[in-house]
Amino acid sequence: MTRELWKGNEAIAEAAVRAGLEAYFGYPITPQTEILEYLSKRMPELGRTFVQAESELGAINMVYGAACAGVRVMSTSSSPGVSLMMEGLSYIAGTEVPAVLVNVMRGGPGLGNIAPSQGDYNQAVHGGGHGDYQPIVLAPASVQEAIDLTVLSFDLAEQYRTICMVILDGCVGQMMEPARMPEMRPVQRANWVWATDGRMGKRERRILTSIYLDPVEEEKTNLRLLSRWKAIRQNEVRYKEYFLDDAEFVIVGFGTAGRVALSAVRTAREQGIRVGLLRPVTVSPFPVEVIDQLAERVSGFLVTEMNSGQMLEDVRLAVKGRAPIEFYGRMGGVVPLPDEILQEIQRVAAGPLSIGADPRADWFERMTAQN
Amino acid sequence: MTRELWKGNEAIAEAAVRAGLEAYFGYPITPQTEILEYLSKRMPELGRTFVQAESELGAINMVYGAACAGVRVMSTSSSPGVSLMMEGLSYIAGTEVPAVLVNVMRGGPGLGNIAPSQGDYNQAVHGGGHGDYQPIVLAPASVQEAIDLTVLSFDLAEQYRTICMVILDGCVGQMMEPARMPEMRPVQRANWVWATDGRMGKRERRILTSIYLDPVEEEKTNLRLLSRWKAIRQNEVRYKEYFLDDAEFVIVGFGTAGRVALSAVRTAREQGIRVGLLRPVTVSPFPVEVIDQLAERVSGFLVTEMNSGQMLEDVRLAVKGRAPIEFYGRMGGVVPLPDEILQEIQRVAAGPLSIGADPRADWFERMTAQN
Amino acid sequence: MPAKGWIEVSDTYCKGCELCISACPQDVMELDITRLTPKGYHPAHIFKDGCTGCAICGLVCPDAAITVYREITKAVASAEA
Amino acid sequence: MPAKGWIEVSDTYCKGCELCISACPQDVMELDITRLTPKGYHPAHIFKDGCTGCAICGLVCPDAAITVYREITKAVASAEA
Amino acid sequence: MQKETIIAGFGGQGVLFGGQVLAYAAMDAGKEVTWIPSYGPEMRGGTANCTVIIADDEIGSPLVKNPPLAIALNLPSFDKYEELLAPGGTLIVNQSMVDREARRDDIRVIFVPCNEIAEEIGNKRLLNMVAVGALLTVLPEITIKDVEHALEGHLPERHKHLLPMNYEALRRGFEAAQKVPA
Amino acid sequence: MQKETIIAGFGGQGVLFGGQVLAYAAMDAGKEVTWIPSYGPEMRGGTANCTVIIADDEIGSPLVKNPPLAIALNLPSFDKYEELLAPGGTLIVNQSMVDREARRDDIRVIFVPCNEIAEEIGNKRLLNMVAVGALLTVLPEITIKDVEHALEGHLPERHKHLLPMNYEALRRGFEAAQKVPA
Amino acid sequence: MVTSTINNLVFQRPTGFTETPTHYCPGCTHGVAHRLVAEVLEEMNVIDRTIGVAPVGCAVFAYNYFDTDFVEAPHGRAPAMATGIKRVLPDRIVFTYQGDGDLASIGMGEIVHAAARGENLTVIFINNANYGMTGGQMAPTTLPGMKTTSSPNGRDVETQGFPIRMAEMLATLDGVGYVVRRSLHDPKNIRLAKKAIRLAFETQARGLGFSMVELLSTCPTNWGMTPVESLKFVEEHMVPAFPLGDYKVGAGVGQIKL
Amino acid sequence: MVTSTINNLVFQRPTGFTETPTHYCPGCTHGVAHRLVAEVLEEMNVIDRTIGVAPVGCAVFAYNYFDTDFVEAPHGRAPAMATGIKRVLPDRIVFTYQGDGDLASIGMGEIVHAAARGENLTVIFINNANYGMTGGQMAPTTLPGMKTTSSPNGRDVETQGFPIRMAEMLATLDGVGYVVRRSLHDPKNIRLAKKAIRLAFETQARGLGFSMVELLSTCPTNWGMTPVESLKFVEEHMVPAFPLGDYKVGAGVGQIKL
Ligand SMILES: Cc1ncc(C[n+]2csc(CCOP(=O)(O)OP(=O)(O)O)c2C)c(N)n1
Ligand SMILES: Cc1ncc(C[n+]2csc(CCOP(=O)(O)OP(=O)(O)O)c2C)c(N)n1
Ligand code: SF4
Ligand code: SF4
Ligand code: SF4
Ligand code: SF4
Ligand code: SF4
Ligand code: SF4
Ligand SMILES: [Mg+2]
Ligand SMILES: [Mg+2]
Repeated sequence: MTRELWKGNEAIAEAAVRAGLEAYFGYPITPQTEILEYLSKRMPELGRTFVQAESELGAINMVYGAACAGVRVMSTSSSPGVSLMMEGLSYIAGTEVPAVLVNVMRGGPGLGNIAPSQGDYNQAVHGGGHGDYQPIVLAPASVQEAIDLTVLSFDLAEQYRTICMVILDGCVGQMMEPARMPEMRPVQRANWVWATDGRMGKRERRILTSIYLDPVEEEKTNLRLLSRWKAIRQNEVRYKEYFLDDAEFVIVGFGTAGRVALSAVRTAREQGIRVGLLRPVTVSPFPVEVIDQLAERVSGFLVTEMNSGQMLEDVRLAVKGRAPIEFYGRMGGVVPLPDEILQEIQRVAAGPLSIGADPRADWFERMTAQN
Repeated sequence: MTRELWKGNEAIAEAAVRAGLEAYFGYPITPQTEILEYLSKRMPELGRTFVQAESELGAINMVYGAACAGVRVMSTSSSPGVSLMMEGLSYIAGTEVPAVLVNVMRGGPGLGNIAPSQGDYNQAVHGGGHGDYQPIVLAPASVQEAIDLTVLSFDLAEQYRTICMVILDGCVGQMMEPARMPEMRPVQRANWVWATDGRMGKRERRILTSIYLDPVEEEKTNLRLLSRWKAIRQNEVRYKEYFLDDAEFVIVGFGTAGRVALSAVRTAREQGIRVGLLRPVTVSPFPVEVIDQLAERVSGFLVTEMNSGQMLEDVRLAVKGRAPIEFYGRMGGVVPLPDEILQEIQRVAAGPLSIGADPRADWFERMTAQN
Repeated sequence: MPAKGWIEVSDTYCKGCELCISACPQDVMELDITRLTPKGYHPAHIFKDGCTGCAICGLVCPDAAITVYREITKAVASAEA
Repeated sequence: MPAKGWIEVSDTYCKGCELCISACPQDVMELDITRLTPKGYHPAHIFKDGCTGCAICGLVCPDAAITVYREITKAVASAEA
Repeated sequence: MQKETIIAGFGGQGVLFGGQVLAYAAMDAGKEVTWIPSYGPEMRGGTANCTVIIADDEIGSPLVKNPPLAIALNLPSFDKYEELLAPGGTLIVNQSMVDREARRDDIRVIFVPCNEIAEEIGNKRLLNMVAVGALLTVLPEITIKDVEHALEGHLPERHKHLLPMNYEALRRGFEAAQKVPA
Repeated sequence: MQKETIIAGFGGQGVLFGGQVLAYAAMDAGKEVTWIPSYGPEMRGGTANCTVIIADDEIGSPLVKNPPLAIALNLPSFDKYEELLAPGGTLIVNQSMVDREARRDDIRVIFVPCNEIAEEIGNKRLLNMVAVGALLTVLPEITIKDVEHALEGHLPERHKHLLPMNYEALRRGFEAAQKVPA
Repeated sequence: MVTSTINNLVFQRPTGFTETPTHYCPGCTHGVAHRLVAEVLEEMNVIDRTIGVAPVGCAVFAYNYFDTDFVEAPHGRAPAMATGIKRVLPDRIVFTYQGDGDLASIGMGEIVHAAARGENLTVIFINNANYGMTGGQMAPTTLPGMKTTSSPNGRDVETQGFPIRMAEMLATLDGVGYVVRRSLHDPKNIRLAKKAIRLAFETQARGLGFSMVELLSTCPTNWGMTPVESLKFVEEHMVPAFPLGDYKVGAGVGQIKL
Repeated sequence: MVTSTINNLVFQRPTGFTETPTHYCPGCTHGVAHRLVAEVLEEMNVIDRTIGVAPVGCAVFAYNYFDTDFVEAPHGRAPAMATGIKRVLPDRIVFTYQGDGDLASIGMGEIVHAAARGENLTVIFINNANYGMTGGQMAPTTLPGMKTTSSPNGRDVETQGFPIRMAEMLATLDGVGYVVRRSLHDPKNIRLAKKAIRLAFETQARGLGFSMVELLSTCPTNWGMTPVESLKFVEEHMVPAFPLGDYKVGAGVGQIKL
């Protein structure tokens, strides 16, 4: 396929269509609305299902229903709308049906603004819904990655009967880049052994539910979810690395924060600073092993996010106090620029760094001092 | 005040009334409903506001409104209902108004069951709503503590203009214990400088909102929230310790899991095992310092929860790889019994323990082996 | 001469709620206090003649515990007609 | 003889939407294409006599940009009455 | 001192209130106490049970696997708790509802015809008090007086007239249990 | 090679499309490219801008603080980007909309009367293409031919008849810029 | 003259049911509603292609009783879930079974919009004037003055609002093909209820839009009455507050001959 | 005879407004609705004790324009927030200002229940047949066949449902004191709209229950019309689909003399 110039949001919509999306349910919200608008035209053209739901609550439960019917289904939204889906997501997880949800994150909390943000990392990765469950969470940093990960999200969701979220910020959603679309996959319904699509003379009735009155049964269900999660952790970790081989310092950042860091890393390299970049592509499962190994040899980590340090905790869990960790974040829709990250790299490279330090607290002091 | 036998749920309701609760908005859900039912009688008696909302969504936004008006307000619910409040909570956080929410957690995910659980720890502590914000989260383990922490929650919420959550499991909610109620505090409206209660000829108009279109302004708001959070971390950490002085091993558990562990610890002590118990009372802010100090001298931690290991991560963050950590959890509404914890203590005491281990993965293996 | 009918009440389903009893136009039903179902209820039963097989008991039964039969008599031509 | 009136249009508020113009029963309004408001709009104004001060322009203005005055003439007793 | 008791039976047998009376008595006697019901889904009928723990110091787990003391008011409860009881423990069994002997010999089983006694007193709903009375023979920390005060203090007004009958139920249960050879 | 350009002006001046044409041209020329608009709240009117980055390798940040190249189609944009431009950079300014001289001397400022030229060509909405043409004088990586192909390939059908005018606008802008002494 | 006698089976448990006994309290008319639905599905011969959506409420376990595929929706969201299913499986029969707390309180948004969109769904709406499953709290349908565990002094319309008449409200929407209210308090009304349920499913089968049958039902346990008393209560107090009748019968539906 | 001439101020910007110019597009009748509310609050002399609740929608910044206390609600939840405020401050005047996406789509549950509870609130409901703020997507009120960014081929009632008439629907609820529909497309209707808004606030002031005025309004930007054309569109297409009129005027309200 030749390269075409795609806008992130529309690329995600078309990629989902190519991946065999059979039904879309969504509700308008900036900066995600282009996905819904694109599909409002595209899906009916193809004779597929498009419904603008009455709300995100309605949308996620329509997704839940269609997922139970065994078709490829997706919803997309942005931060406040995704918060309204937490009950539904917990039900979907508890019912063990596959579903894809895209969150084009915006500045928060509350109504906040529509600028690019990564403030929903914890909600997505550590489960904003009630109860124990872990979704797969993919974090594209470019339009091409947005396309590839959207397609992947459907396969993973079905393979593991789980929720697969794609989280990106407004930058990736609004940006245009050359990208290649995959071939159109035919819509075929896998004959899932679990789908409640009507007996149709073929089989015994099926039930899909998330209620297990007997705690022992519910615990078994939780263990079933955990065993899938174990497989996911073993098989599905994905990340991109830049200049890590000889890196003395490692920046860890996902999505836009990651690619902004790449620019800074290049300049720093020109200035002779041996810094590398690790950009998690799956933030859940989190690339623990590679960080674990890096922690053995590098002299410091710099975590950069467009939030107050959410992924930071996962990095700290992986590093286990073996190397100093520093943090730089911008919040509320502010996108860090390469110059800022470069300064941070220089600061970190200059040292001294302390393992005992609380990176978040130190960062807060710097932020409030400078303001 | 003399001791009276109180049921946890009703004790929370009465304690809130004594603390000057002016308005309650809620929706029925087991195992929390007694709180709503108790207040449906008590509040009107006192000429205060009780509204059974159309849903948890309605309830949390009524709370939001009343909080903006500057009165002491509370809602209570259980896991699925709390998930529906995530958007509202994020708005309340972003608007910087005080509100109290009680979550009597039940087995999940999804509809799950109504048995006691601690599966919503992450949702409460690490923010189930979108954007960056940290609520205060209190975790009572007894009826008396439920009373005291309910009263405290209002004071903290107002002092820091924040959300204060009280999370407990069905055990504490359904249990009867002797407890002392505080004196009835008179309902008085503090003259908050921020409350939108009408100009009433006294002042300029006020606006309460969570929208900051300019990312720089939104970032300032985030920093304001973080500075409060800093103060909260410095001033409000609370925990209870048992047999820690000479402890070689430390169990960390909150709520019912913590008090079940206490029984096991006592038996283990009788068997000569030098084990102690740390029971966080504020799970947010988390008692990092005391664990930090313990990590310097003890030879192992055992974290026990009624979930798949959520608080475990916060313990690991505090321990920073300086001591081995083991985990024992029951899920889906199963309440661990002292005997189980005792066995775990014996296992841990027998060793060997490895710092490198992944406590959650190891626990999962044991759970699935035995099942 | 009214149709003759009779019913069977399933012990598996009957919960002794008495709705059938109060609905029966012929008042021929009652709870059988001499028996307990596995679930511990006194099941309904017919305690005297007069059931017409009208099936009203079945219609009102919330637990689909009742089966109703009716005896229908009709003339047939004799063999050597 | 019709009442005489006039209006003031605020440059701060007027967005040149023309609703007042199309609503004015006397057709005495138009956009002043010779001027730009700070926001970059051509503001409305009266370009000829005939305003009756009926205030319809004000009523339809979405930006509360218009103030309307009307001249009222009434008889008074002469000084030495 | 810490003693755990489980009281179990059909929903209608006053299991939960029996436990609460015990809890009130313990509290009034200055002890620490926890009472916790088995709360299931909104299922009507079925069996109910509650755990009462009485102690001198702060109580840890409100639940136990193998209690030293238990009251079984019906057969299913007898079957269940005869198995679960801690060795050396005592099980009060409502003889009126069970038709079998004890199986374990490492525990003490006291059969008391609670229904009959209650009916003799004139109110079969008192069977739970008969059982509680019997329990007191092996729970010296709580006296009949304590329980009587508890009843006096906590029986709903509309039932106050039943106090004397309740007292008698306690006594008759106590005596019946004492008669049983240890 | 990596070059960042910011194009800024009023909403109606075709800022975003100007950037997109550049992006299409770069893509067709086999380069890596990113185009990102400043997307604000749903506020009507106001100024708009977009950042176009053209490079040989994977592009990191889609945003820059101090671009080496910029187009300012109105005064506010001139004020803003004259300040932000990287030293040694070049700023294309739509002379038709600004009434002042350049202030910095460590950057090159090229004034082009985009509106007038566009009106001469016969369609004042082409002012953005005039500016893009001018930009190409300092962006040798992209030729006028590249941009013409881009327009041919990506101009909406209903506007295809305007292609010749667009080509002319590019050329006129290019020439006008060349005339300006370096 | 010779006569012969044949024994006719005139009434039996519908084959649309599984063999599981229900968990409902004795005399609760949830059971009657279940049976009527099962009979209709059986008579229409669609058991095989029906998918039910259970609510959160006493009917949460409805999926145990019908011999059809079933899903269990979050509280109030059954119409949204049913929309998701029906849109991707338009040739299936999809119905929700919801209580008054589920449908008229927390699920108001979903039911109104499913109706407004004219989703080809059938909704069986059990109005028992309270929240049965959670122990008898006030519902939007609780009668003025009625005592519940969350209106201990009787529903005070001043502070707790007025009952919502869902059938009347939904009848204002153009997407609705068939919406009626029936009652389960006596044989005659049970027969009428069944006819309505049949018509509702026929409406769906013919693609004539959204269909709902509101059924006045009992909750002996939380009303604190015997099952027989409960039927009287429905007749004497609920029917006057929730008039039985056809609130909207779309043109196409009017033509249906059974 | 001597005559004297006085210059009378006959119309001016209401003092209920702040001095901030609105962010609305030129000719958008949101501004007219704002002005009418400000005029009424001013005439009733309640600016000082009024608390407004802004929606999420183009009116999200309403709080910048009224000289009263204001809060900003989550999308659709304004009636719940207003309930929370009014219940604890019963002597204040509390109103919500909501768009049709906010009130009739995502906020359906909250508005219906606030009305059913008879909350003493006033709701100003702006029906502009689309989601203005997010760029003109389909709203529940979008007319059949109307093109929007999420109904690019025109609203297809078969798959996208039918417009919801909120005033008619809410009129079925007993808690409602006053619910009417008016339009802002010409001077006469603007005057009628103002009278209705006044009556709605008087209903609240007298504790006569829930009051709502639905206002047919324009969205020139997303409709792709000039402001003047937009008014014509309202008159010719919206008024027929959303008939103007009084849908419920409670007994008490009928008596109010202004
Ligand atoms: C989000 C959420 N809120 C509340 C509950 C608790 N809950 C379970 S059933 C129910 C109400 C059931 O009442 P109704 O819908 O009338 O059904 P019924 O039991 O009366 O048939 C409630 C509030 C829940 N499970 N989920
Ligand atoms: C939970 C949530 N969902 C979606 C949005 C995005 N959003 C903002 S305004 C709006 C619709 C506004 O339309 P309407 O209520 O009709 O008001 P209008 O702009 O037309 O006046 C939407 C969907 C949001 N902010 N929050
Ligand atoms: S109606 Fe059914 S359940 Fe009730 S008593 Fe009769 S047979 Fe039994
Ligand atoms: S069939 Fe008719 S007559 Fe016979 S028992 Fe049933 S109700 Fe009574
Ligand atoms: S007052 Fe009347 S006549 Fe004068 S300009 Fe305005 S509308 Fe026209
Ligand atoms: S209506 Fe108002 S805003 Fe529009 S043109 Fe006239 S004065 Fe200006
Ligand atoms: S609680 Fe009420 S509604 Fe639920 S099963 Fe029992 S009687 Fe029926
Ligand atoms: S978008 Fe539409 S509704 Fe919003 S301000 Fe502009 S014209 Fe008015
Ligand atoms: Mg109900
Ligand atoms: Mg609108």
